[in-house]
Amino acid sequence: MIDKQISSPAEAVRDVFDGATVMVGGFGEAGSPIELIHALIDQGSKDLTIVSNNTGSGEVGLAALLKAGRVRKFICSFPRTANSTVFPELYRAGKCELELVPQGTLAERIRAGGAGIPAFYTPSAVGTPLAEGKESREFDGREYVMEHGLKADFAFVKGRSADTYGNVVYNKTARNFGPIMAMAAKVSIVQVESVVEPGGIDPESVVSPGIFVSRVVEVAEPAHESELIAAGVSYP
Amino acid sequence: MIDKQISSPAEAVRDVFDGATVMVGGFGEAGSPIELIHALIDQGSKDLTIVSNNTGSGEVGLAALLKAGRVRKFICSFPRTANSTVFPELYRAGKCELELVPQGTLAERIRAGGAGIPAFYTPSAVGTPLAEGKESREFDGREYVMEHGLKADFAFVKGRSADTYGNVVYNKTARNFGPIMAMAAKVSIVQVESVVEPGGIDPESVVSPGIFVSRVVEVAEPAHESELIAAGVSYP
Amino acid sequence: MSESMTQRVGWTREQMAQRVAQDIENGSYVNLGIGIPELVAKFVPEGRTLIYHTENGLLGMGPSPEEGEGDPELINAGKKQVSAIPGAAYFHHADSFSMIRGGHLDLCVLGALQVAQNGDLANWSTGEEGAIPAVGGAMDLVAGVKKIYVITQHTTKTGEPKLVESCTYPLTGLGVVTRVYTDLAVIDVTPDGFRLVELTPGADFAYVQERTGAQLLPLSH
Amino acid sequence: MSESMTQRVGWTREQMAQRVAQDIENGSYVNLGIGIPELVAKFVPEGRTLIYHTENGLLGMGPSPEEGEGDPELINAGKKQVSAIPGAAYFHHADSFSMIRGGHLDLCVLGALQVAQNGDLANWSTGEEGAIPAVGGAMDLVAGVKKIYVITQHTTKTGEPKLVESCTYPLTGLGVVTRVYTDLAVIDVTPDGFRLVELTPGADFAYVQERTGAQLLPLSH
Repeated sequence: MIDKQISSPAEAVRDVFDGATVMVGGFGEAGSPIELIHALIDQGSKDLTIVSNNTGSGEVGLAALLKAGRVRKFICSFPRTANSTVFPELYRAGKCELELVPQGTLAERIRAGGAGIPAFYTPSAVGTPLAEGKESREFDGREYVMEHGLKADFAFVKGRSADTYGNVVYNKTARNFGPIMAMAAKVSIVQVESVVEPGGIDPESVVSPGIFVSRVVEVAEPAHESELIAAGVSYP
Repeated sequence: MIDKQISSPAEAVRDVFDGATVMVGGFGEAGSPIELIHALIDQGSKDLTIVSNNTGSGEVGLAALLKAGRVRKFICSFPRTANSTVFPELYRAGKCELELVPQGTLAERIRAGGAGIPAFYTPSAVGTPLAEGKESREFDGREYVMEHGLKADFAFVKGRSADTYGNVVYNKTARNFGPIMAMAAKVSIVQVESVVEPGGIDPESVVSPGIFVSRVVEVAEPAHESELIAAGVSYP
Repeated sequence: MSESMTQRVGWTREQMAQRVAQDIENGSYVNLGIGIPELVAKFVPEGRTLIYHTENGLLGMGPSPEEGEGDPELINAGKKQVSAIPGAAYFHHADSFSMIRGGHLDLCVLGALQVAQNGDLANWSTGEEGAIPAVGGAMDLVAGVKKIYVITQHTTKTGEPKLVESCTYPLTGLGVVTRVYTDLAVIDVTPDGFRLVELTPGADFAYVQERTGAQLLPLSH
Repeated sequence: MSESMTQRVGWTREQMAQRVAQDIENGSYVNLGIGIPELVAKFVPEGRTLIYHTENGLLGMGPSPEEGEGDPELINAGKKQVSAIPGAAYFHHADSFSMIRGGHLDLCVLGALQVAQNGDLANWSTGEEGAIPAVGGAMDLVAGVKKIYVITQHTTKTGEPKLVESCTYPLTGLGVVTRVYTDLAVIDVTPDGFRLVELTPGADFAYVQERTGAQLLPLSH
């Protein structure tokens, strides 16, 4: 008997510890696991390293976690967006460290972390400030930089549906970083709109096979960042 | 107007040239694009380098291509199977070169080739004869060997269905090397049981997005290696 | 700019986009950057089909949805709601950047802060003190896509040239740009430097050279 | 072997497999090698669910299909037709070996030619002149899976020990095996070498030591 379903977001994020590295899926609001992030705010752990493509908007989701002073370091490709003021303020005040990584390198580092690849070479960022201090090497006459795989203690991911074995499917461009973050974390927590029995998802269409997923939690009607912001919500 | 459908296997493999590197999908008979391989036998190009997990069985498919004396070198993880006599004979006679690669390293090298990664480090084969002569390096106290991305001029792949934009879905464990070989080749040729219009495949379930696929060709009732062998077929 | 108050010289943003669109072959896989590049999709000539890639996981991006028809989880790299065409495919970020890095995309059209005569591009940071650095997918796109076109105003709002001898802003990539479309001209990056390909209405060679921060080679026939 | 003609000493292949099955926790993700390891699936204790991975692209492998029910495109790593359980997933080879190399599988049970007292495994080649070398996924499995168990006859058909001080055959991996299940005993690979964990009916310590090519440490309590 295998059942990875957890009763609530609070229960699902219960064991996140101070100093943990947490990968958080999403590209802008698409795929942002807001309910898991809010549960983490309630849960209280601090000194977190967050790996996520953006730093959140308004004062909900990732921006609210930042505002609550719980993030020591952010690993990210694009830490500013239209409605983002929380991260810029913390960053300028020296209260949150930033590791800026090109988006494709970030994705590949996460995938490598999950795939047992400690390092790889990429042409991205060669000759730019983001390659400074990094080892570089020529292959076939072209220069590449060496990048390291990235792993995490936890991943927070938003899917569309999952079965109790942890197989997950996603919704449109909300898929983005979810499948690779689920691979790269020791404990992968996926919130979905519905949890079904094994057999309820076509094995040909599974995007994240259950082996990459530790816990699934049902959030039947997940909030969208833009709607919360439009409604003036500031979490908590 | 985009239409990647080609009228026949013969037409699809028309431009394979002498000395080309051809990746051929399949794990055993599952996913082996027999009709494309047979078309290549008819087509006549020689001195080929073939990248495929196995070397074929009986005297059909890859084994028939080998028997026809058209393969200079085979890059492979498991070049012997129950019914395989063609490759062993050629190999012992010094008539076909072999590069033996652990299966997971083979898969990752192909994926790297397709993903623009010139080299990566893997723990597989460390301390074994298959790591001899390869550069090795320690990360976090563990030893890894460096492996190079692998590319090809052509890939022959067997799918279940494709649309005219080249989006492909597969059948069960016949998926195996198909999607990554399609990524790694300049010209990727996919035989499928049915070609449909764009929109005929759920965009959430596409396994090989069309950008990785150059040509699709309909083979409505593909042969299975084991059935051909049972029927005593020897191609051509 | 003063020109626009008297008699307009050169192209509007739409005309720039339209000119780019003419140079894109049928069947190309194209990634369009945020801003003016997005306009290119509106001007693709009749009879050509392009497949648009957006790095956040969609091949076969279609136009913006009608008001109220959008899905907040179907967006482009600029985080605007879009649609998906029949024949589209969704995929995760590592696969998306495999398409980019692996050289599978035919063309990327990007905006620029500066383009150097050797093809260096600066388009992600002015290096300003206190600015929040943010790079997104630009460095991966310029390193991986087969052809990089830039579409940009010829000069900054304050009249500084954007086509320069060498970039002063932090680089996005080295020697990556092959062609630049501005409001004043179409210019190729060649081994010999910038070469004029096409002038816009009202702009002659001297006019464009004057607004260019590096030597401009004349039209070659 | 002579023993079997008089009174049977030790376990049958089925008993070996059954003994391995007892050590596998509920919910484990398991890859079973070709041969004796495949038998393990038949003996999983009531109440435990294991998920079987086959490296050719299936998680949730089920038993062999009924005669005539199989699909030549639904096979295991041994190229035999299998089935897929409800809750299965198919994936491509790079993803499959990401599961393996990335440490996502809990256990792999493999056969062996030789196991050394430091955990080195040789199971892919006897290094014989003229043999066709073939490795498959073994090197990836031993390098990546969390725990490697070996299930093997204690000696070769000619009575040579398979548990040895150091392997003479080409290696599959260094220091990878944690436990060995043979027809005569269960033996752990410890920092101090082979340590006896359990004896089989009719086999005492001396009997097993005699058939082992390295020092065997006694049961510790």
